[in-house]
Amino acid sequence: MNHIKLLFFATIRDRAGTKSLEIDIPVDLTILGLKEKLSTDYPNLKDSMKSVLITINREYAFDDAVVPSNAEVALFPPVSGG
Amino acid sequence: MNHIKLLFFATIRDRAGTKSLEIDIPVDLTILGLKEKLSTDYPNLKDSMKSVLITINREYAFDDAVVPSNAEVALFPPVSGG
Amino acid sequence: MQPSTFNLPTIFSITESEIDLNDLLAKITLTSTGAAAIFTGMVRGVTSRDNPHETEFLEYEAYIPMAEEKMKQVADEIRERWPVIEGIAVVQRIGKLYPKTPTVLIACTAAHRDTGVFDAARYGIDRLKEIVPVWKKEVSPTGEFWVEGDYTPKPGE
Amino acid sequence: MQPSTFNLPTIFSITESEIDLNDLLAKITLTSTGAAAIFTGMVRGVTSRDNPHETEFLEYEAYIPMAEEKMKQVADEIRERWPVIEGIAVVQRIGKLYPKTPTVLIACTAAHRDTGVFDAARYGIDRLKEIVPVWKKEVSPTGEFWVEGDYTPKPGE
Repeated sequence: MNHIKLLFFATIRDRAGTKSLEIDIPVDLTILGLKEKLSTDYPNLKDSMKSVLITINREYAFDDAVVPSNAEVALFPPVSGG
Repeated sequence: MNHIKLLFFATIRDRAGTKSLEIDIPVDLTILGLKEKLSTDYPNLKDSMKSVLITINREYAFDDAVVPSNAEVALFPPVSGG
Repeated sequence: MQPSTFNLPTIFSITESEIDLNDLLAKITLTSTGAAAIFTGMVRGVTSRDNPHETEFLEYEAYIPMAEEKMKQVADEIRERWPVIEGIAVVQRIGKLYPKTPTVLIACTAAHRDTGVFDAARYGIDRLKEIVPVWKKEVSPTGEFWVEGDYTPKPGE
Repeated sequence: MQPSTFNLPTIFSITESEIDLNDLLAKITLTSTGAAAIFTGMVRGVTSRDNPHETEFLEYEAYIPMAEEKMKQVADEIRERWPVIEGIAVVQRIGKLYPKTPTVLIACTAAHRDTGVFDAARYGIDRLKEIVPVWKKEVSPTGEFWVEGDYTPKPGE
């Protein structure tokens, strides 16, 4: 298993009910797999997984990216700064 | 005769050697006529009359405009602010 | 004689403090600088377009370390597209911000104004609103809601 | 709901004092304002383009009452072309000004940034350099000369 840190922002944080979480994931789990796992483990997050943006170590990551060990993975809605 | 006030700026002022001048001009003198008069009366200004900008009462004025009595007439080179 | 990118000032920050335009402009002005284009965004108390509403305040949050990295990326993209740009400042203020308060600033300087300096600033604010991880929650007399953007970054962004 | 021109802030001035961007921006920010585009020009100590040279300082002078009327005209022209513009500031500093000093500012505000607010500011500085009676004399280590513009206003301008 790989240990990773999850960070939640904006609407996703509201639904997760927490700012961050440390979890263990299978080696070679992809972003797509992570989304499926989170939808199962945290049903509140399921609806958010469609439009969520995900970053691995502060770079945007996409469905087929593999999540490395000790990664900082952030989940958030499309940005709205300015 | 009409009494008018002349104002000089930038290069034109340097050549005129003064910031302002009060003069009398014939009634119905045009801007073109004024340029000719100044070229004659103040030879230092002659070369400047080709590219000079002239305003009457703070509005740009052109060769065939008649200079009214008590006008404030300014003479200056193309502007270079900013 | 284009100054080398080596020592050109690039400022990027997420801050809870007031945005000081005078100070930021001075920091990105070189001896060779003759023009600056600056964009600032402010909190609107009254919005008329699209979904008309009133705003009591906005609450901004950021994924700070990533936001600063992405601001640096926006600056790099500006320099790639407009190599004549001399200084760049990208600042996002976060926290609870009331109407009329400047919330964001993008400023670009160059030797002359006809060098793309306006386009560079415009590009900067557009990109910031696409890729820099900052969000705002609107609080109005009738409730609160998160504003969501509509851009999905592509791989490599 | 476009605010009426009646009480929209328009600032225009010739000044010998420092240009305070923070203050000017605050003065042209309305409750409905969400975006500002600001241009500033600075004295270059080193110029590379066209006629490369160094500048010790610039000495600005203005035909003050006319300059203020023409700045008002520039603002009116902006409002005619971009009716969504909310506030406008046009400021020219005069006197002896050293490299890196902001000498001129044009700022336009609007509800949103995609309303032409950048183009309006660009138009404003271009017009100021055409019709507002201000001149500058360059003083360099090797001598001094008046900078001359190249625009001849047309009747009605």
